[in-house]
Amino acid sequence: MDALLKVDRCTIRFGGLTAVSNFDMSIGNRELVGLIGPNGAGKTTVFNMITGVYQPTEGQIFLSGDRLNGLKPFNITAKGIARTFQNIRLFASLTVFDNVRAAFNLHLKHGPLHALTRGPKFKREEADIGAQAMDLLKIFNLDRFRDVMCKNLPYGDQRRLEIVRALATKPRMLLLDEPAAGMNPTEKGALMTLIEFIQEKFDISVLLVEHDMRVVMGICKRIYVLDYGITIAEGPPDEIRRNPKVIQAYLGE
Amino acid sequence: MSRARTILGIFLLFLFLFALTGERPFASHLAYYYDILINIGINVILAVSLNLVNGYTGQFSLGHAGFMAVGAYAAGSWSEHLSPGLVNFLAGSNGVLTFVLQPFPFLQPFAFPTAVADNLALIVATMFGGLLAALAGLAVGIPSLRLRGDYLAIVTLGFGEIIRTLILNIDFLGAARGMSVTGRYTNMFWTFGFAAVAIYVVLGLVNSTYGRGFLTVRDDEVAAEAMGINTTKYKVIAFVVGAFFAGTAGSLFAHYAGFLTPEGFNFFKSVDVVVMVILGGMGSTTGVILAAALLTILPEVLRALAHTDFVPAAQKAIEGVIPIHLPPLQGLLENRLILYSLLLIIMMLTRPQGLFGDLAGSRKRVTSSASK
Amino acid sequence: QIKIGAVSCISGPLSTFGVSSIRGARMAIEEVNAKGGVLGQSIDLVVDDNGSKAGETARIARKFLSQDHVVAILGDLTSSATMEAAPLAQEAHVPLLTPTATAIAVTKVGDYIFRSCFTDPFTGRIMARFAIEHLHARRGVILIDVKQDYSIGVSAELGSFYRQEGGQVLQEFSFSSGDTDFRAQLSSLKSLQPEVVFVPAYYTEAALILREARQLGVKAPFVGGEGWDSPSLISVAGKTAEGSYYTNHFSPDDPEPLVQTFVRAYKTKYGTAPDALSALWYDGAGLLADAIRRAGSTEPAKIRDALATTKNFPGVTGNISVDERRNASKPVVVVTIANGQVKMVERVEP
Amino acid sequence: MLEVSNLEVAYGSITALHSINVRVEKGKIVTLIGSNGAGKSTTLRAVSGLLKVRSGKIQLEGKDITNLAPHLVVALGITQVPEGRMIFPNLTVVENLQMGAYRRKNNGEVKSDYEYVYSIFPRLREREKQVAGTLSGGEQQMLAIGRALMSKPLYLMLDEPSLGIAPLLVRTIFEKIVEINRQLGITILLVEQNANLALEISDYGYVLETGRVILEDKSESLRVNSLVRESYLGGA
Amino acid sequence: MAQVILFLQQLLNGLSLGSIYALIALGYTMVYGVLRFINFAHGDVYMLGAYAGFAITNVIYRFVPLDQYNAISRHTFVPIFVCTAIVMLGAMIFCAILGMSIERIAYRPLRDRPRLTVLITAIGVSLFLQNMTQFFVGAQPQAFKQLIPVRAIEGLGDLTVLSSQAAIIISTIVLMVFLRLIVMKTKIGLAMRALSVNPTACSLMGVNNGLVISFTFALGSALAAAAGILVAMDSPSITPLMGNLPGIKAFVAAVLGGIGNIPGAVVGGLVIGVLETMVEGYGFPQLRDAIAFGVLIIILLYKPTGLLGRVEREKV
Ligand SMILES: Nc1ncnc2c1ncn2[C@@H]1O[C@H](COP(=O)(O)OP(=O)(O)OP(=O)(O)O)[C@@H](O)[C@H]1O
Ligand SMILES: Nc1ncnc2c1ncn2[C@@H]1O[C@H](COP(=O)(O)OP(=O)(O)OP(=O)(O)O)[C@@H](O)[C@H]1O
Ligand SMILES: [Mg+2]
Ligand SMILES: [Mg+2]
Repeated sequence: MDALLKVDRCTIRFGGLTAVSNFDMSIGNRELVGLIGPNGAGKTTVFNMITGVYQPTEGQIFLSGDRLNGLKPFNITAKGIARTFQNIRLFASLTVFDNVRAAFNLHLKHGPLHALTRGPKFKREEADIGAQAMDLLKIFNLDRFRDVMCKNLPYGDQRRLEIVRALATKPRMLLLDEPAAGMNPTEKGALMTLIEFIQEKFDISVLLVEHDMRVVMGICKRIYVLDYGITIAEGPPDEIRRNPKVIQAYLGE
Repeated sequence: MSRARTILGIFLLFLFLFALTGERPFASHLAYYYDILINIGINVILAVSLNLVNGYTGQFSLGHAGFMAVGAYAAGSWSEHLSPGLVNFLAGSNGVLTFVLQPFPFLQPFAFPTAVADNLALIVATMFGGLLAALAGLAVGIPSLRLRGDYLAIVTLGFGEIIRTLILNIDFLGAARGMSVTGRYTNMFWTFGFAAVAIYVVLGLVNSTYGRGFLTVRDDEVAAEAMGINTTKYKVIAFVVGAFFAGTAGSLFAHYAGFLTPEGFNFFKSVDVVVMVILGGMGSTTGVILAAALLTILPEVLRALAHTDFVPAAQKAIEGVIPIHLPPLQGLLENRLILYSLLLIIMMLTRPQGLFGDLAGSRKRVTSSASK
Repeated sequence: QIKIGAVSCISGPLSTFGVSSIRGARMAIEEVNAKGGVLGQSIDLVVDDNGSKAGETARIARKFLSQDHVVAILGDLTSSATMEAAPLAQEAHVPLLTPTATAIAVTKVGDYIFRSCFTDPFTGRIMARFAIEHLHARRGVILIDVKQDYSIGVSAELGSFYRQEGGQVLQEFSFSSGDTDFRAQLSSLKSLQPEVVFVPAYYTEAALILREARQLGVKAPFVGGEGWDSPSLISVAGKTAEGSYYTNHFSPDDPEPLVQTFVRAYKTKYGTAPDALSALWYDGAGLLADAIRRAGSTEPAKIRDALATTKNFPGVTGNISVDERRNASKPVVVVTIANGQVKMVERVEP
Repeated sequence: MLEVSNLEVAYGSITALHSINVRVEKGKIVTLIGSNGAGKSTTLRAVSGLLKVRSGKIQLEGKDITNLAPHLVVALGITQVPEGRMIFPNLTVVENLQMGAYRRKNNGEVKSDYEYVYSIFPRLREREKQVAGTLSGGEQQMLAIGRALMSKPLYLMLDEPSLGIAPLLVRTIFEKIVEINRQLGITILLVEQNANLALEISDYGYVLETGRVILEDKSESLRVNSLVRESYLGGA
Repeated sequence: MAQVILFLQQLLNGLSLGSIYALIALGYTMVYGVLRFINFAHGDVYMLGAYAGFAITNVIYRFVPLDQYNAISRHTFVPIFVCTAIVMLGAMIFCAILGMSIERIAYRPLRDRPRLTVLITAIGVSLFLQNMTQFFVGAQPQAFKQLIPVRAIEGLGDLTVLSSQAAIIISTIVLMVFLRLIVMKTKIGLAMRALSVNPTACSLMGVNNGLVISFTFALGSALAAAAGILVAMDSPSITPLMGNLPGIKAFVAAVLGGIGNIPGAVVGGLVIGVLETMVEGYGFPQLRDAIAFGVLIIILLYKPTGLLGRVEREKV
């Protein structure tokens, strides 16, 4: 199988601290993969390396064979990787609708001059983007908040809005960093269904970081486990659940 | 947007008619008010364009006067030195045009009437000034992108000072003696015309999917990059467009005042513009326009106040009641900056979100869920 | 009431000078009014502040012309600010008299523009000639305040005239008004061992330059222009001012009763001794009032004509005549500072 | 006893709490559960004095502490582990802990408390000199709790301590909460999304919904309450 | 040889000029470090410090004619020292109170607002202070009377260092160490640093934020007063606008060194001072500001958080 995303022996150090070492990962098309590990294991750091926020000290990253090292984050997003953040980072002064529309910027066919002349092409595209944004919001049942300032949304909805925004960049690979944090069990259940749904509907691969085992084990087909930056296990949920190393380092009991 | 465009159209038409009816007679009677209006126009251009950088894109620039200076001096020397040479080359007695037209003597009476020529000269000079300023904006924008907040502020401030110091040392531009610009072409039409264009460009840019990029850069650069937005490009564009309009404002000023000194574009001029942007409420164009007008008029109101007998009379009354001897308080008014600064403080304390700006207010950091 | 507009920099960076200037002008007009005014009317001096900002003087001039309907304009203080107003006054055919704008270009704007002070080249030439003839100093350096057009204007002519007369300008140093530390320039200057140091600048900086130069051991005499004239030069520079020279319009030790009365009256009114700016503006305002009286009319054109024919107006800065280029021609004195007092050294008739 | 009566709080024009009543008996663990935006954090913020109370009363052992400045509330022994952790990112881990002990004078005691905190969260000792802003999410949560313990509170209010914490550690943290409560006698007011765990360790619970208390009872009763099971325990 | 001496002399000149910037920059950086906003009025507090010192000195002169002392000797040491201390302390206390009041009245109500809002009030306060001072004491420069006999220090050969310059350089270093100790080693220093990133969390730790902020302003303003007097001793001409230029330069120095960083302010001040002096002494005097800023820009581009500023990699 040709991997969609391939992380090849990546290491990253911050000063003396090796946050992630020799990390290997490959994710195929339409795969839903989990990444778990204790706090500080390096999960978010892996996300940051993939999306270009940090450059790996060693190793390489590929998306369908294209090397991503050295690219700026926006280039990487343009190639088809989108993410959410562990600490919500919405555009605080924009409405819900505008947060989503802003993310369409990437695929815009018009430039500043069109924005100024406001010709038919511009109008058509703006309308089109608006419609697409509303469609996305509807899937997440956020359309009723269309004109609400995003910072006034309830917390759980903010998290979901981040996913909508990421989807608006039309990714092939979606990275979710603890999307269920701060949700109650009922909401978490709904989120699981939603993730599976968008994975199918948009035909994308998902890499999920999450501490709620019910969520991870429930929807991921394959799971990587990190501890102190080192991969200690990899495999389907059932194996992981029983892996003594994982139990000892992460799951407990 | 469409309603705004209609209003804009009507406004421009009005100005155009106004330009046609001729403003000289009007100007001579009410030259003072005319002057204030022109200055409002120029300040609106400055504030609205700086708002693109400071308000919408969230970059703290303190060097707007520098770009204005580039525009003013470039346009000024265009009109003084470059353009006459060019005109001479084209239309002088031995110029190209004369040579070409020689066989057709009947065409010669169709030379430009001066009114048209003046307006044309102004546009050309202003575009020239704007473009050079935009170039300066590019030169500052690109290297400064690595910097944030106060570091960016200091670099832009430094740029403004460098420009000023350079002008002080270029004899061609008159150094500290100043430079005269003979062609006083600026009129109401072009001043407000350019102001309208500046407003249209800034609003037009920002109110589109394309332009939302500016706002995302302001709100969260990391998230913006993650959404595929090239933050560098947006910052550079903001700088360049901002500088361009600052340059046009400079040119309009040069062709209005007719005299330029480097000191007119010092750090405090930049600060003045920043004050307009913040008082207007960053990211609110309406507010910024109003603030620009208000802050242009306010000193004049204070000036008028200094000429009334109100204060000495009040002082006499007070001293009549309470047996104290105050220094002549009229001086408080004569030094307009005392009252001006007080009013500035009071305005900020009572309307910290800006005159209209809901944005600046709502952008205050909340300890709520957003920081979870 | 006859309205005269006066514009100067009362606030902002140049307020140090602007405040003095307006005090002088006010005093002159008050004295005229106390004596019954001119043409049986009192004079109303409409004072406006340009905040030391570019562009403001032009607006004020427009206000004077279109709102206040003044018969003449007094000001501005600096040449660059005056240059903003001069074309407007010329266009409106209202005479403008600047008591302190020294740049040559100012009065070239048109026949309604006058000045009652020296021009920069004139001052520069007197300074150079004094150094050669009186101090026999042929190796000089010049310290220029690059922010002040006055300083640049004077030093240009000073340099070329000094060379022409056989002097040698070893180097030109520059600084900016507002600086308080000049040791970098002075250290280099000292190593050149000049015989004379020219400082065509304002007293605010000149005083500190004198102090620091003497502290660093610069021995050469200093020569300045009328920008030096202020009581605060001596109070700040103290002993280090001793033995320096500067050109001036008048000398406060002048026994001339006119001068003495002025100095006394000024002290009573404002609590400090007048500086050159006050004196010049006092004369400027007086000159305008006198021109109105001589014109016998408040018509601007007539006032202009009267101004143009001014002969030997007795001012505290000397007897002023207006030449054909509408510049003041009046005697210049070179003074020195000895024992904390200003003493006249030489008097040069125009 | 910490008692909140008829408390009403608003953010501008939005009323976030409509007259709620909460009692926290001394020595007990009391929990507030409820979905997003129910007003749990708002309640804690009001108690800490971070928000102006519109009406109602907050009393600590009979003393009125409504609208008291936050630092004075802390002085009376009520400490909060705020939502979003709010550690000081530019300070090191130790300095963050020092900040926790800001109002305390007895240095000997403070010293031994560092040891206590490190014994609960050994990871913090490993990262002692690291700048807190670069800690992982979970590490920051540990630091926030540790920092609050350093103030040696009588009442400790925890706002979603399990947020973003690995499962193994969640259990540890909850064990430690019980331990703190039992051993040090610190009264605890716990806000949690993980209602299961919260009700397991607490004595009494309140269910908040859109700014109102819709249910309150002993924790064991709430755990079997059908409404609670359906809405907050994931139907389990 | 003469060239070497000239170079050393210029270096000394640069250091003494730089110390002045550094001295003012310390107060800037201090306030910035805590509240993260540029206190534009700092330069004016510095100016008022000089005026307060001026007033106190004038009173002292009624009793002790300090200008009679030509040198510091065994006999003159005590009166000179005592008088200088009185002037210093008086001005510092005056400015500390002034600084706290400014913060109370003009900045505190805006504490939850974006920093740029406060920046504008700060500009307003700055203009207000300058012009009010001008209204009350006049725009003319006042001569600051001698406190310490200013004379060249002996035994340095052809190099000239004045006692006043030495005083400035030494004070700068002492104050830097003192401030650094306060900020890094004391409890209130810890609170200042904590407050700078999250005031809410800080108050939840039991810190009285208002008090800490007042303290910061008092300290910063007292520093400004000290700077004002030291500078006035060296160049004894004070005007209501004297704070403008050094204020901007000090701001630049603070940023160059890494704003918020105390040793950084000193390093930044010295770098700018030396740079300006060298540019002026050798070659391109007219371009002084341009070159100083040019180098500043180049340094910042190379090191975007200033010379000593910590590169804060944002954790995402
Ligand atoms: N910019 C940085 N500078 C220094 N250290 C860092 C930086 N970013 C991360 N680290 C360190 O790297 C390690 C991994 O952090 P990371 O955020 O990836 O953990 P995580 O697995 O996402 O944990 P959590 O589940 O708690 O979010 C942590 O120990 C953290 O302190
Ligand atoms: N700073 C704020 N400004 C305006 N409204 C706010 C603010 N903080 C909270 N709210 C609103 O107040 C209500 C209660 O919020 P609160 O944070 O107390 O909820 P919560 O129960 O803690 O929920 P969560 O589980 O999301 O933390 C919500 O409707 C929320 O949108
Ligand atoms: Mg993480
Ligand atoms: Mg909450």
